[in-house]
Amino acid sequence: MAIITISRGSLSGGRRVAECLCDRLDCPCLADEVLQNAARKLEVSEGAVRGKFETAPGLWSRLSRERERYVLAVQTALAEACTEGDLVYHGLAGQFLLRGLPAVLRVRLIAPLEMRIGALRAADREMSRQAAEDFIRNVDRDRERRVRSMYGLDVEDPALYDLTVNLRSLSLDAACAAIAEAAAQPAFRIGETERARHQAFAAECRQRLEESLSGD
Amino acid sequence: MAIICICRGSKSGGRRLAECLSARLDYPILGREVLQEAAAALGVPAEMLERKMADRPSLWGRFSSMRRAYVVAVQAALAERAASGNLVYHGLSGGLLMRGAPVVFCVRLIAPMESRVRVVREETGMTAAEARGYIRELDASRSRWVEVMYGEDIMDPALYDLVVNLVSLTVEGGCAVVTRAIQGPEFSVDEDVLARLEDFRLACQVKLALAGDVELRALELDAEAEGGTVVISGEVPLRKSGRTGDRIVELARGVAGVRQIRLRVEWFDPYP
Amino acid sequence: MALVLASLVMLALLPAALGAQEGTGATAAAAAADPAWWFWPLVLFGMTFVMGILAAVGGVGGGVLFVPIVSGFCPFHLDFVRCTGLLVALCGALAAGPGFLRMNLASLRLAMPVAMIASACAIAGAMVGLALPTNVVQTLLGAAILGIVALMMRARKSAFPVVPRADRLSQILRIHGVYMEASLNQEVDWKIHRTATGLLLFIGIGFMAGMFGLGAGWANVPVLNLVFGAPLKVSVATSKFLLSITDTSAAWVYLNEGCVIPMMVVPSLVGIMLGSFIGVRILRVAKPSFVRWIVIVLLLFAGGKAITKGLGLPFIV
Amino acid sequence: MGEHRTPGVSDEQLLYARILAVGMYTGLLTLLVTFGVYLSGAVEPAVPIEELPRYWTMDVQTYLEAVNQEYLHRDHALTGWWWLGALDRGDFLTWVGIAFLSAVTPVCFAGVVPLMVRKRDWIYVAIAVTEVAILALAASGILIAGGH
Repeated sequence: MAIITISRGSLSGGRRVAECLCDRLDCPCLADEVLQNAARKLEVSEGAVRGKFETAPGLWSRLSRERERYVLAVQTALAEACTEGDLVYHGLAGQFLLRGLPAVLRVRLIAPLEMRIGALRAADREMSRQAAEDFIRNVDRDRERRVRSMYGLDVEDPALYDLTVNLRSLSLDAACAAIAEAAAQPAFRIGETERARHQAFAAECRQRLEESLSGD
Repeated sequence: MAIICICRGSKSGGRRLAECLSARLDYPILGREVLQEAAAALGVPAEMLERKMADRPSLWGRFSSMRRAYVVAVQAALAERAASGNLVYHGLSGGLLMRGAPVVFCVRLIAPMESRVRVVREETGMTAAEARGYIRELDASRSRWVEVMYGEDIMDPALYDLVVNLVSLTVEGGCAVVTRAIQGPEFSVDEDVLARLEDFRLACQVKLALAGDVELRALELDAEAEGGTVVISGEVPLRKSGRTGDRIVELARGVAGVRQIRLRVEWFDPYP
Repeated sequence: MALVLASLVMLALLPAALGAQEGTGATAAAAAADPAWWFWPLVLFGMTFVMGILAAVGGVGGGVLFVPIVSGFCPFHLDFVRCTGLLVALCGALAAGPGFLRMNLASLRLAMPVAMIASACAIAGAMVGLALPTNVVQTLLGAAILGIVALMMRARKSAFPVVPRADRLSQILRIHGVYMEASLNQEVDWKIHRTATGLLLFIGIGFMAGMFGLGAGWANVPVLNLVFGAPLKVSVATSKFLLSITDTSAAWVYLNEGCVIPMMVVPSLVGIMLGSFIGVRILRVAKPSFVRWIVIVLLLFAGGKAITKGLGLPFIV
Repeated sequence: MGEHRTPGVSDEQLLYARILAVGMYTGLLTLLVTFGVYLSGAVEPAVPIEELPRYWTMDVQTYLEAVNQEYLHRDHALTGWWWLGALDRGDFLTWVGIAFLSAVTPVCFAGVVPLMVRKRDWIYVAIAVTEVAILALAASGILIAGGH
């Protein structure tokens, strides 16, 4: 059992795989809740926090420390959630926020463009094929740029993840089963030492956030 | 049941993963031996074929037709072994060679540089820097190979069904994950899948027969089969003698299992 | 084997490359630096040899390559180059004709009405081409070449086009045929439609062939295949045969105008024939798709050169 | 050649192919032989070979004028069939081969007309005759373009 972070392109079926995993492993399934918690800490709206993550940083915010603080808030909220034990996080940037932490299974879900276009058009029947394709490409490009500017890394690089799962021929159920199997490996078991590390990490994040908040 | 193709950087533990999967699933295992089978089919020495499949292609190699003949031969040998529907293959570019076949599961294994360097040093006694250079060289020529032959980036995760990073997971862990992943109905082998695998095998055999012919070798003819009917496509010069088409059909007919042949080729005029 | 052929190609390319360089040098510099009389015919031989190889492997008529490249990079006047180009295309077509006709791949019945229109227009084209100022023809040639490249790049072909019903005109002319298709192990019957449209298109094709001295396979094949709906095999062979008729009529106009310099014609002819002889053998070792790209790049280059030369603008070489 | 006949090929097409093959080979041979004679210098050319580079850069009108003035000294520049009168010169001798190759097609068409007449294929007889007429018109030299 483990802490599982799922990173995905939009409409790659990540939410459904995450839900399947939570059912199977009987653990909490987090995404937006972490953002809400972070927003509460910062006393801003959830949309404002999400906005900081979902747009590529402008010149101003690159210079200011505002974005850093938002990231720190989300990191703290997530780290606190981790101290509770097993969980599946399929929100933003999990693999980066929990970098260096033990017993974290970092998963990336990818799906062929065609499949994602199909999913988008199934959700919005008005949308033309071309519009759907453009939308997905735009979102991907934004995310890629953002990750590059914030972390200096390529979001697609499989070296950032323990598992990269392609849904082109694997069904959601099979993907879910495979990920659960990986999570069951001894490397991801949360024992006493791991729990202590998680708690220390959460405490450290909290402290840095407080420093940052009082710094103004 | 599935055809599991393992693609890995050298010294990343691909062989151990293959052996683990083969033992756990009781599938036959195939590695470099496929090159020997391919070499035998072409009638060339195995070492030469091995070299051609591993070397970084030269400028001439890019448009030499012989290299393609080697690839087709390896593909045919692999397809032959895959026809039963279960196999663990841990040789060169399995996923790309088996592209278009059903129930193929491609795994890419990646490992941190440090652990690969350690393996090389243990095996050869090189210094750390030498080992690092050796691994870089091997990776570069493999990735170049895939780029030239298939126009794909070997690192692109979209080429694989699963990428396993051995930074936290062990080879045994990866083995368990793969075993679980192929339990679903999408990898079950039924009559229909067997028929498609047989078609794939047949198409590869036809391609091999065409690639072995001096006149046709360079034309890069492609073949697809369905229910024993083979469709051959490509660009073919329209010779005055009009014999090229006959030759293609004659060679394809000679392959056991071919029921019918359709030429869907683009003729072009080779005269000035 | 592969290496030998590669070096052979390189050797043949060498004089062409040298020639291209010295050509501009010679025209730009004073006439005092003129090379010996045999220099340019030899360069021509080398260039056409390579063109013959490219034509054979890439399936692009030698005429299409010859005129823009030679007129762009050699000192010969466009009048002589066009005539030589026509004769090169003509000889290639004459040489392939008997085989295609005997195999019943080229259809005389299909070719004759088309040829009548195309050859009449080729005469007109040749006359207009000779009457127009050279720089205008050169610019138009460049534009035509770029157009041909566009056509080649988006060419879509149909092995066995569906012709639901032969049209009236083709029925009156009884244009239909049969040939042996090995893959089907049966005889393929074919008929055509949209005859009038196709014939109209050949007015333009014939005119351009005559005007620029290009072979017209690049236009013949798509019209025969996609408009008439003749099978690709028949289209390719009939197109070649058609060239022998269209180019004959245009060639006579150039001949009567005195545009023939044997020292250009014969080295080109021999070069291209030897080249295609080697090319057919190279087809055994090199991929056509690769050569197709070389040809497209060459044509783009030559087309750009022709336009800039016609307009008197600077160009890379 | 005739041992194997492709199905569906018409008599006139076969005849055309036969005339074409003979004409083409003869034409090519003539061209090569006459060119060999020209190169060997056995027959004095009108324009000395060494002087050629001066001429091939000119447009055709200027070239013909220059050649006429400097070497041939005729009343008119050499256009149309007048080259026949200069066959004693090596370079113009080569024109024979070129003209031969250009004459193969009309001969082929003329050759198949009788077969078509026998078949009463009047439309194609008309087309073939027109084609011969078009080619003859082109060859006649009546159509000569205006000056540049």
